[in-house]
Amino acid sequence: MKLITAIIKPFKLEEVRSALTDLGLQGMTVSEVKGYGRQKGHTEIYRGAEYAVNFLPKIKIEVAVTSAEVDKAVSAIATAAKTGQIGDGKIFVSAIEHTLRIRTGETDDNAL
Amino acid sequence: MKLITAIIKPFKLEEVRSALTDLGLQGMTVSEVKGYGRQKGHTEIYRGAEYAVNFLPKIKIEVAVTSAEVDKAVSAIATAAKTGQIGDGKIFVSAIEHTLRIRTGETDDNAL
Amino acid sequence: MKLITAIIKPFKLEEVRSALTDLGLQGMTVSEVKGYGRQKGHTEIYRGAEYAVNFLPKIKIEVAVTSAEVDKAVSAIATAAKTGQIGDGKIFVSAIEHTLRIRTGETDDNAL
Amino acid sequence: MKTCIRSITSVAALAAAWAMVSMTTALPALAQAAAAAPKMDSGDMAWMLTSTVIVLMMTIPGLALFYGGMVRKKNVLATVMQSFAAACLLSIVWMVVGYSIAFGDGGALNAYFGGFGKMFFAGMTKDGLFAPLLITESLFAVFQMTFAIITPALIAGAVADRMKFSSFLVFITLWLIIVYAPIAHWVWGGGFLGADGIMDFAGGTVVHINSGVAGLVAALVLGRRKGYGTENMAPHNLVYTVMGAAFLWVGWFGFNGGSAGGANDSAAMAILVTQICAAAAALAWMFAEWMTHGKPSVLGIASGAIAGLVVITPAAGFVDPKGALIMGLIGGIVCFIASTGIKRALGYDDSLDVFGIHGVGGFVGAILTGVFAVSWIGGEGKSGLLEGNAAQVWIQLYGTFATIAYCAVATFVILMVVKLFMGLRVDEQTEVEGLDARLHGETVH
Amino acid sequence: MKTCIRSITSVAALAAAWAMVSMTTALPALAQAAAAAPKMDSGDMAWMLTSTVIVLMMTIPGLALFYGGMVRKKNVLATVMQSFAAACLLSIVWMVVGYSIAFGDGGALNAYFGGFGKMFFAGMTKDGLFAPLLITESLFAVFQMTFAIITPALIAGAVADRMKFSSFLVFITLWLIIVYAPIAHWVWGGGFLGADGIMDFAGGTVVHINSGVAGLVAALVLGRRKGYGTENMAPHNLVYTVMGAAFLWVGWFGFNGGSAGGANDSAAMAILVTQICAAAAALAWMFAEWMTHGKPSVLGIASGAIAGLVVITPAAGFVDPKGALIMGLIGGIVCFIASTGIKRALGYDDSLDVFGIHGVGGFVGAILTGVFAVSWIGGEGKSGLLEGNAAQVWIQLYGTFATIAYCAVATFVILMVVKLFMGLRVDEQTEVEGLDARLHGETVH
Amino acid sequence: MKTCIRSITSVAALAAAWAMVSMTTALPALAQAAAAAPKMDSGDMAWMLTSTVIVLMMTIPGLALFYGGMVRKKNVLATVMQSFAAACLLSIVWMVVGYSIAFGDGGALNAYFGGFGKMFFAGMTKDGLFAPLLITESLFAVFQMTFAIITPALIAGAVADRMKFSSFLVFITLWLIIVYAPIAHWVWGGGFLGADGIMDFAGGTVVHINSGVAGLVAALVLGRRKGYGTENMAPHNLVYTVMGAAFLWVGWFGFNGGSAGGANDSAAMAILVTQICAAAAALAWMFAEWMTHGKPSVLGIASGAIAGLVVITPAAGFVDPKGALIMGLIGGIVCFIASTGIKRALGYDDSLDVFGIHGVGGFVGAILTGVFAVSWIGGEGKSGLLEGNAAQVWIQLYGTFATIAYCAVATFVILMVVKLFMGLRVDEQTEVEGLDARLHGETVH
Ligand SMILES: Nc1ncnc2c1ncn2[C@@H]1O[C@H](COP(=O)(O)OP(=O)(O)O)[C@@H](O)[C@H]1O
Ligand SMILES: Nc1ncnc2c1ncn2[C@@H]1O[C@H](COP(=O)(O)OP(=O)(O)O)[C@@H](O)[C@H]1O
Ligand SMILES: Nc1ncnc2c1ncn2[C@@H]1O[C@H](COP(=O)(O)OP(=O)(O)O)[C@@H](O)[C@H]1O
Repeated sequence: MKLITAIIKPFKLEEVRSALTDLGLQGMTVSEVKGYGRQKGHTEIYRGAEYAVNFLPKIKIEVAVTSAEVDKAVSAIATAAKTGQIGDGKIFVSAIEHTLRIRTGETDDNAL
Repeated sequence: MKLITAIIKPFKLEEVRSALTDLGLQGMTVSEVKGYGRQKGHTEIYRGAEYAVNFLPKIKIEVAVTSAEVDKAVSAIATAAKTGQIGDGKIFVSAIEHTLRIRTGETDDNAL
Repeated sequence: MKLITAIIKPFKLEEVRSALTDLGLQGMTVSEVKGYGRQKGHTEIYRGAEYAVNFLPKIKIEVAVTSAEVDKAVSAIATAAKTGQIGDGKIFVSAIEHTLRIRTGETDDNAL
Repeated sequence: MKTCIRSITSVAALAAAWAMVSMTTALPALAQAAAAAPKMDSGDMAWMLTSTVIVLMMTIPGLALFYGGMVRKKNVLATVMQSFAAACLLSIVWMVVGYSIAFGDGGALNAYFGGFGKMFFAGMTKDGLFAPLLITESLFAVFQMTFAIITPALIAGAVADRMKFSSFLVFITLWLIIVYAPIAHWVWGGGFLGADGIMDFAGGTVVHINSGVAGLVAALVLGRRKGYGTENMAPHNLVYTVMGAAFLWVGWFGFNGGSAGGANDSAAMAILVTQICAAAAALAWMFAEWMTHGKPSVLGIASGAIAGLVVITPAAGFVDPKGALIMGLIGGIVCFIASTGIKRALGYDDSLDVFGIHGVGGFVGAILTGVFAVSWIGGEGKSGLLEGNAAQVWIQLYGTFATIAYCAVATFVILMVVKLFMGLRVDEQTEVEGLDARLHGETVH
Repeated sequence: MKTCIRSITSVAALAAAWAMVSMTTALPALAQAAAAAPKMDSGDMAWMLTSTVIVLMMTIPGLALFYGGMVRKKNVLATVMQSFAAACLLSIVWMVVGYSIAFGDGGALNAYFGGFGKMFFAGMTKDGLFAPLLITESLFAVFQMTFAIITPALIAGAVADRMKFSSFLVFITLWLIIVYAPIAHWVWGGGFLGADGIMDFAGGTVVHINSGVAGLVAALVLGRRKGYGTENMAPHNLVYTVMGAAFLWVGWFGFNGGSAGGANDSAAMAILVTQICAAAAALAWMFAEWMTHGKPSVLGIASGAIAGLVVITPAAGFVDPKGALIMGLIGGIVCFIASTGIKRALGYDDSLDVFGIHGVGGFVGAILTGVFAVSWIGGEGKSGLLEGNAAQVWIQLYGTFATIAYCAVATFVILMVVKLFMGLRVDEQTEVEGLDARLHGETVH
Repeated sequence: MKTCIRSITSVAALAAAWAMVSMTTALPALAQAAAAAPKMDSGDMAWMLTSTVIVLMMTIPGLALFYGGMVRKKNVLATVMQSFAAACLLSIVWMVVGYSIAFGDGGALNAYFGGFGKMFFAGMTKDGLFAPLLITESLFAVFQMTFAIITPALIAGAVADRMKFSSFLVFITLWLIIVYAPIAHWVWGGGFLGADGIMDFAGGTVVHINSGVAGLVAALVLGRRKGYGTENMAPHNLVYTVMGAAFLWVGWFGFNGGSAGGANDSAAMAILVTQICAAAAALAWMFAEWMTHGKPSVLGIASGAIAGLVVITPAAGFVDPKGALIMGLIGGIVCFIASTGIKRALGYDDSLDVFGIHGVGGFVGAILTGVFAVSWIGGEGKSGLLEGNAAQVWIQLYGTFATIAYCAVATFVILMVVKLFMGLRVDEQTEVEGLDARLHGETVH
């Protein structure tokens, strides 16, 4: 099994979610993060003192999938999340050794 | 060393924490996430416009443990987090290659 | 490629970021988390009811780097984040099998 | 002068009497005072000072919070900024020219327009009264200023999340001068609608129909928000909205009660019927929603309360508590339908329902005033349909349509001119990222 | 009539005099006015209009925020909704029947009950005064309406996080009719407690003991919150709570000051002692907590201020500033102990301490009024223990116990009836997930 | 007595007249009343009761929110706590001794100090008037109490994020007694500055210069916040700040309007010019920022409004609307420059710009009062430079410098004494982790 971690632009979440649902992937976990990268942040001014807001709001999606599904899932995310403009984000794939569904005790591929 | 990542229902956090403490595990990192899965969300209504809230609040727990402790820890979490109802969440185990405790510079198993 | 996950004290974020930038690392993802460990939390009292706040605010930094850069990056973070006092946090390194830059479609080392 | 006197005797609401210099019968208590040289009444002054305070509180923080809580988090500061900036800018515009147009003497054109004679409060003395009221002109001018602030500020709700701040400032300035001030003159300042006998105690037409129609026009001209209907645009913090509704509500006692012009029995009855109508409409909306959508929402009950306050505004000095109760129930349900079903059916994006609540509620209130007015409250001749005076309904209809027509056309023209010179809408990037960061350089952390 | 007059001469607080038709000695200033046909006083009208505004502000947004800030985030909207809906619903209930029971003439049963003669404000004229006050009956009725709103709304704090919204609405409706209105009649409306000489200037028994006892009963009937004592139920945003406390505080000037019935010396002294007592109690609570728990908390000082305001409520027209200072110090410490130690020891879950603050504070205030009342403030015969009138303490005790007994029994019966027909408590799932999403379909984002 | 009378005839502002026992010419209306035994005026009472309510609202919740929204999230509760605790503590200090020093009769030392004769409100009767005003002394004392609360509370903004709570309490207690009360006496209580003819209607020197200078001294003594200039210290929630600014604004109508001492033409004109000046300054700041930094910020416009309110404070009873407009424009720009460029250039860390807004604004207002005062507003002899009375500017300068000098020295000494006994600043750990958790044991969740 693999864990796909995607950092995307916040307003792309709905599109990515439905792209994954279309593939039959039923689960994912989402968190609000801040990203730092090539895309530059904006400046906030308070009574003349300027603060650079370097970190931009991003969404992190974590999806655990079977090894067979990885490629499809990655390209579905990549397509849905793409705007072609700087700051679109990254996808990382890493290995999961073991998975468990808490409710049922099912493990590994069955637990996804 | 292994990293255990558990997605659980928010109100189970205390129970999971004490189950891990009982095993002698001293550390963990917790974040608020939103989960999408078999469990369905609710609907919010604003002046007649309905919005489906697909993502439900969940808690993500990350615990790094030695390879020897993995099984005990996973089953402790699973037991504590279980309600038997849909949406209980998942546990993922993956490998950590290297660990460092910032304060002391200790590494690997000593750093946990 | 490796994923470096560092849990640090919140007010160290700026220092860690500039240490990484100095190494030429252009990207990272940051989230607000709560940590539980040796460092003890404080107690909040509300009309006589005491609640132990066991979880302390921490920052989680995730940086994907090439295998060659890992050691430099880890020690840069460790140096920047260190106060020498309890609660400084941890660094975990794990493997990434595959990386993709959504905007361009570049993969692996080129995508970092 | 003739027009003036005709206007008084026919309108005979204190509200409509404000602009008059002398009077003979309609208001016995005041008439008495007027027999001798009228003297300032410290009790009336006290209540009108207080009313001024709380009507200003309706806009800041009331409206700022009411609207601010309903937008998405990325636009909350831009939204509260609109109310706050309106309060600042329109105070000055009112001083410069608005007051003059509304309450000045327009000479030959007085039926339509108060002229420029009172620009910069020209002619105001320190202790001169605003006859026949027993309060000073300075107090009358600042009390009315708070009305001139909230009316244009209300429009912001219709264009939330997408209008340029600079264009908004220019728009409300022109709108106050070209739309609000003349219509205030028509109804309260000695103009033709007052003369024709329209009953509008505290601004059903002048304030609510006016801002509601302008909001609708603006929403149509600007177009829908990006993502409208697909993206989640749920209010980010309804606690703010409830707070805002509360300040609007308590401030409305100054709005309606202060429109009696003093601390008299008319003011007291006005706040009693205001309370009843607001409460009834809030419950009506809540139960209507509960039955149709299964849950009573916080936003619903708050919206209903505001709807009720709008409905009672023209009627506050003319109806009794039972009339107010019925008006509230009707108004709550009608505004609920307008702001939910009808809006969705028609597909326009009046973001925070300025039209559905203020436009529709103002219209319902204006007509029902013509139905429920009773002479033991409003004074002799102030009867509605239920007391057999069917003509009043027609006068109310005629007055509201005059307002709607003029307001719609003028608002449209103003918007087009602003669009031509500076554009109305923020760029897409700003809309996506949020107005707070991009227009004002600030965010809520 | 006889009862009425006896009540006045013995009570001689304006508060207690409200229901009276005429009077002879106790209140020189008013008596004078009453000699001729009494005329409306615009200054009194102005202050009572203002008081009405700010007492309403105590509930919305005051109480809504005070309570809303103390619950967990998942229940904040449901909590503010309770206050807002109470304001709407109880306004109508007051109009329909509450006012009549409280301030009507109950004929043979007048000692206990005001009858149904004033339902829907029957008999109210536009300019009729509420003698011996110099304000109109319409104003008196809406001022008292704001009291009838906040009292039941206060109970919500005891059952926060777990009561069904529908059941809450039914409960407060019945409670207003069956508990609040009769007790208001007993004390202020010509009933037996007023006649027996109880001193309750602005509602120590009627409002605070009453809501506090009802809260305790309700908390016991509903049972503890799931997770009480084990889960973290820390207030999610005490900024709201401080705001709420502030609006309660400033609004209380209308509550106590308005209970003087006009803009007179009694009103002025009432707000002075109100300020002193609130401040003293806040400091007392803060320092008590600082010494016992090591830190002065925001929740503590805010709670102490409210406790002080409760304590001074019955006394505001009877004690002098020094008395108020001592009452505040005592009240702050007693309520601190009641809301922390005692509550924990007894184990009931009065979520937001309605009993510990309003019940206990109201009781302390009622008794201490009998101790610290001085005749140079309250008028001849209005003396307390310190001026040698020990009997007053007994009258106060007797009055409070009558209130406690009736309130506790009636509240219990009402709750049981509601429970039978529709249940009182939300299901477990709702309690865990939060009332906002499940009851109202909304959350704070 | 002689000093007193001299003070009246030369100052002749009601504000300055408050402390006087009788008077002859300067105030015709009041003089008339004084001819017979003056009687309480219910309208004046009503307005002063209301003013008291809304001036208290300026501190809680106004100032609490204004400051609370500007700090980082970890310090928000500690910040609102400072305002709330100040309201509690200073009420008591005012009763014990502050009022006596400010408005008592200091005998031989009366030019500088009111003595201890009125401690604990000694000598106050229930219905005794505070001649020549037509309100009771109890009302005057509680109205002034609200001024004595907000002035020290303002200082908290300069030391936000780093002062110990215990030291803050001790500091403001001493400061009220040693700095505020005497200076209030100098200007309003029969002291030498009033006698010398300074015009300070509602507290330009007494309140704003005073708190602003004290804030600067305190900021310098405490030193900068850890991380100042490097860490992000952006305001965490400007919605709170806008709300706070709104309550400060509406409450200011009581501050300036109430300083007329009654519901008279002077009060009405005062709130009109207050509104104009606040609005003008807000716009001036906003446009200045827009032009220099490219974006109009929410914090900017709110700050500008407060600056305008400060500027008009000394002038409110002396200038006309046009003067107010110009004063606002000047004040807004000067305070903008002071709070941005100058502060940064000098490098002190006055966290929330108490000096830049209240100190500088108060100074600008005091001087411009001497320029723009016109006798048709303030009464005979109350002329400024533009009416040819250049001397007034010198009197204003002299008065402000006397205040600045005394305030700076006395504040410094008090701080040093407090530092010696208990320290002023929290430890580093507390500053890093946040004051909320470490000082008060609570956080916003
Ligand atoms: N090396 C990295 N490790 C972790 N996250 C990264 C890394 N590089 C970029 N990111 C994340 O991806 C987001 C987008 O990256 P950025 O360089 O701004 O644009 P692009 O994806 O178009 O190259 C960043 O905001 C950050 O959250
Ligand atoms: N494939 C997945 N990858 C990542 N997270 C998942 C995945 N499937 C489920 N989750 C997480 O687990 C939570 C619970 O899953 P769900 O399918 O609702 O119920 P259950 O755990 O009972 O099967 C989800 O809300 C989501 O956060
Ligand atoms: N085993 C672990 N797994 C995951 N996170 C951990 C673990 N141990 C510690 N942490 C994280 O590191 C933080 C610091 O750890 P702590 O034990 O308090 O101090 P130190 O790093 O000085 O040993 C914790 O708050 C927690 O977020």
